Amino acid sequence: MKPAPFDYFAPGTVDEALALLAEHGHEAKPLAGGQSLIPAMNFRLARPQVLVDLNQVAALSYIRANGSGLAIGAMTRQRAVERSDLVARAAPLLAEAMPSIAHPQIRNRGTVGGSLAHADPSAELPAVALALETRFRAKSVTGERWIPAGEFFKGMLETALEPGELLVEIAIPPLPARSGTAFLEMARRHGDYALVGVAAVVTLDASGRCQAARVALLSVGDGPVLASEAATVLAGQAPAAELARAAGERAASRDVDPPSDIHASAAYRRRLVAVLTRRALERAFERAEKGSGERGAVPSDRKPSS
Amino acid sequence: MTVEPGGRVRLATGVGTQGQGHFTAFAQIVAEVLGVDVADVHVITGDTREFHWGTGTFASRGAVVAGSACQAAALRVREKILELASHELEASKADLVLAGGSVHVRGDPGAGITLGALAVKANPLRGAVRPGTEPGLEATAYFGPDRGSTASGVHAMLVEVDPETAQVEIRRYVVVHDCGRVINPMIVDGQIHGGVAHGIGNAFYEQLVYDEDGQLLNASFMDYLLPTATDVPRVETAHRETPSPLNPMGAKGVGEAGAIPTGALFAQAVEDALGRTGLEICEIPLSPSRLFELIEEAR
Amino acid sequence: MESRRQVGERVRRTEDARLLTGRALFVDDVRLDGMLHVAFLRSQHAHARLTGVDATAARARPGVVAVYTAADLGDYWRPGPLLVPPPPIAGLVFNACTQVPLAKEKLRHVGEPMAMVVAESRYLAEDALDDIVVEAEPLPAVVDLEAALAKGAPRVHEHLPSNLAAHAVQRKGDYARAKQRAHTVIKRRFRYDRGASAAIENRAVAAQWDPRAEELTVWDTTQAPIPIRNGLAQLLGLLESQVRVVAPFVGGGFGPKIMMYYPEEVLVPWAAMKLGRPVKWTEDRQENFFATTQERGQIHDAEITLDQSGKILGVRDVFLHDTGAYDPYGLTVPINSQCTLLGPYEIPNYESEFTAVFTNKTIVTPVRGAGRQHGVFVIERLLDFAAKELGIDRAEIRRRNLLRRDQFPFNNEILFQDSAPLTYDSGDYEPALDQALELIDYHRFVREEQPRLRTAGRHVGIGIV
Amino acid sequence: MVTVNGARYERTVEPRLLLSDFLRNELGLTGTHVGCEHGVCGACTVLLDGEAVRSCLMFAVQADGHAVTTVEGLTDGGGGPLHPLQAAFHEAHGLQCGFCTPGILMTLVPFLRDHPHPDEREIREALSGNLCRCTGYQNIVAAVRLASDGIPTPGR
Repeated sequence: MKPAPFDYFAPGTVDEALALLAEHGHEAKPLAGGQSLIPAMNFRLARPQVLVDLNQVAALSYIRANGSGLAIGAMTRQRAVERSDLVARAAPLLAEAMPSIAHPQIRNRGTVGGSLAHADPSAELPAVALALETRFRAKSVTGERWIPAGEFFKGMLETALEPGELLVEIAIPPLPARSGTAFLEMARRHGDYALVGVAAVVTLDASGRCQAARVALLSVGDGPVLASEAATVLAGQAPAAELARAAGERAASRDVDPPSDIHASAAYRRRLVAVLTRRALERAFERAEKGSGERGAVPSDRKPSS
Repeated sequence: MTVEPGGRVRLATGVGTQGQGHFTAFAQIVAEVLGVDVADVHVITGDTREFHWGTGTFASRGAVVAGSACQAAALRVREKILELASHELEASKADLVLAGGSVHVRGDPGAGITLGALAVKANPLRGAVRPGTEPGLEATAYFGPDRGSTASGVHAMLVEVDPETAQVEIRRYVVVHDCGRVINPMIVDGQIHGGVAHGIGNAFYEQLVYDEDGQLLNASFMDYLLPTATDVPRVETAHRETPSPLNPMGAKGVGEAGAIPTGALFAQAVEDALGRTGLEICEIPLSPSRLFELIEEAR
Repeated sequence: MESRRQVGERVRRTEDARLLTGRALFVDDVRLDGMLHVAFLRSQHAHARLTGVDATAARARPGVVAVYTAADLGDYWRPGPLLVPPPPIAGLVFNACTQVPLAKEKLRHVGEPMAMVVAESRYLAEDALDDIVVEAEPLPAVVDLEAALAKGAPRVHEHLPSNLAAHAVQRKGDYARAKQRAHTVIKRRFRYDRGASAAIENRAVAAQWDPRAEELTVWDTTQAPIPIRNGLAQLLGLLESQVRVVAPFVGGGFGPKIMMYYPEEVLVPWAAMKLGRPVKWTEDRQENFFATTQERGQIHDAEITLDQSGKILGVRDVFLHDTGAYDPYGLTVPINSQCTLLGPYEIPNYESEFTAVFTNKTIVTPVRGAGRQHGVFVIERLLDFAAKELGIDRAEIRRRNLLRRDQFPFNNEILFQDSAPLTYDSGDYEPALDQALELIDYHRFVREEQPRLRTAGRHVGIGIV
Repeated sequence: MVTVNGARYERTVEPRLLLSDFLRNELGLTGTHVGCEHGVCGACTVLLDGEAVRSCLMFAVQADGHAVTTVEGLTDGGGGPLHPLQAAFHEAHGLQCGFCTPGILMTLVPFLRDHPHPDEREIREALSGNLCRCTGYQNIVAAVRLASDGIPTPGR
């Protein structure tokens, strides 16, 4: 299981990287953390002729406040995001999801941009980005553009990025007041890809009713899925166990058409969507009510679900 | 086996080792017979130049077969030591004691002779071999029981099942085990922990999935799930020792025991947890998804 | 013996220091001057007629030293030996079909080797695999055990009338008569599937031929170096004293590292002698799933007959055993299932019939437990269902059937894998059951704890076998 | 140019050479073991600038200018006295075949640096990225508790 040969470049700046990608076109592939690409190369499932290693591009690795939102460089290590107090305060949903991503040895090399651009439907970050209405800054030799999360994921391992275009930054908008978030996934083993996962964001109005809700599901289709039907069940309602259950049932019956694979049947995934959505919403509502003013409470127990 | 002039003991056996602690377990057997420290017994396994005969390590036979052979060789060397020492110390064999790497007359530990010194004396270069005697403190022995010995045990388990997601969590796992004479309880415990983990893997995580074209669909560790540290409970072990009459060690072997009843135990405990009439688990491995289907079918 | 007691002590392991510090030698750590590396071209098909393997282009690739196909082996090509002849069971049908070093006309499972590339590095050897042109006509694969035995099923081994690898019946007492006195008969179908041994160390073989000393040294992750030495000496026409097989530290065996004369074990030493340079092959994880033997499924149709008190009068079991594409290891696994089903219980009347079936899958040989799991599952599940039907406690029905201390040695009469009647040398089963019941606090749990938890909506269960 | 266990090495290598193969075959540091080459078993875990990484999921060229620590580095070239964690594994029988042990040790060194007194759940989660087929993990957990809190193994 040794990778096929390739030409290797390790540019020091974004512009150098973009020039290389433009020059080699579809033969070239960017190398971020390598935690998904290199296994595929070792299995010889992926055989890029040219690798543009982004690990020397220091300018792409940062976590900055962006007003009261966040700006994270695409080459920021997942471990850095996991340890960042800034992220814990500004995006508790992202902070809570991090420990569910594989294992520390993977997160020490894996990057935020790498995971998002790889767009594995079972990965955690795409669903979290979708739930948080994250915006993606993409750059190429011809220019730069912002892509909203809803338009970034195009399908199984497919994104809106054009050949020669690089994801350079993600911007997470600030959480509105009286918001609560929760991340929950069911994996066979701690650190495995999830059978089903849920990233939920709820915002209450002054009277405590649900003003807005975004529930993103992972491992239920060929990309992260926004449970829009479930959101309609929540709109304007007062948080209650029965409400969370109804939203879960709606998400399971109407928002997803989950795949069957060797680990889980479609019927089992539907059941998990119903149960996990309910549990995540209960937790998110609880945090929104407790937070009431203070941005979504930092999750107390860092234990990822399993 | 050879006692070398330096006083250390060289022991070579035909079985190979794959982590079962043979270097230490066989050294314990020999050390006890010769009265030397375990660390002074240098064990060589799995090298056909060092020992010509033998079959191999499998079927939990290491301790039973190789262990008994090591003991037999050690007893023969001990006999040579006593023979030579009684001559050197002018004392009857019955009055001699082997301890601390030397031989001395009972009650007079100061005036002993080290095994190393005896080994030098036993070496013909320092004198012609007397007719009918053998050089060196060395012996080779073989052992093959005419039948296998039968180990036994009882496993018990507490599990909690989440009825909504069919996830199973093992609360407690108990093994009462009888593998005959235990050479090293620390190593036996380790064999049982590993066996139970292997059993749990086979019962609830691992499955080779072949499609109708004979293609193996999960030929990687991403999708062929070995149990990890968060999937295996603490295993509480208790040893019973019903010695086997078929070998001098009285040993019965333990390598595979932990992995054998786990599937049967899993099915019984999960059925008991769900307490649903009509739900019968007649297959292994299970998985949360398969268990969910069985629960739905039993409605 | 007044010397200090050592046996029975928790003595710390003398081998730990080398393992903990990275000094311990494993076969893949072997590095020799001029060492060449190997990659195998393996079948993508589970079942196919192999009509051509053209390695011309591969041989031309820079860094490739040699490429061997079955044709290049001459008379060195031969099926491996039958490792374990089956016991002399009356009426036994047994068809021995053993694996070959490199496939000739037929591919019988995914991963079966077709060509061996020897190059300056493993990377280059793997590159050269893509240069080899294979012509193969896929055939329908034999996968399902019952379909495999149906009339007209495709045959894994065309020289045999069917996919039947073996058929054996063993009896004790008279089951039919016992059934007539039955109070209760419980019949079920059981499917028990095993898996890969998946030792964290994959297999590996390294070999060096010393022309001056005329000695071959082979490093092998084998659990049986001596039989490997003996076989290689015979195959290569050498004295046993000229062949040294070393199993250094081995990273977990669990069974499949016994299965001897793997193609790689036979070809790497041969190539080292032919090329006059050291050669090493290290299996990668994906290869391990195809090329290293594993255990798999059995389907049991079993029936238990009991009296009113839950005492077993007899058991009848008919099962199918998946043996994979070849059966070099004989019937060790199914016979272990057949014998271990009797477990620690007194089963006066027993009738067990099995059929081993060839399928287009990786070869099945013993993996930790070696078929015992399947037998234990059948008897313990039958007892559980009997306990439910007769309203007897699960531990109690087991107690009533356990062999007593005074019944040893206990002769179960049917032949065991060592070709001798299955006899238990010694045992003391009931006290072990009582100790386990006490340790898991069985009675208090069933009486008090479980009802309390159930009312609290929690599903906690207990098991004892 | 890469520093491994404190020693500087300068080599020219093919870009596709995996870091695991570089350490084992180019530098002869065979204490790092390879079990799967797709980032799951953890046997190849080494430290890169003090953090645990899979050396089979990095190309050697990517380690240029960085510091790598392998199991041999815990006892300065394998000869010195055992590292306290190694001694605890010996005491608690935290290894059997030893093939996964180097990867587990290199995972635990930074983990114990960041969590000096972990509880059983934290230890088991930290270990969940390293597969072991022999021990069932129990004595590995005991070894970590012995190394961190001096809790002797529950010997009989």
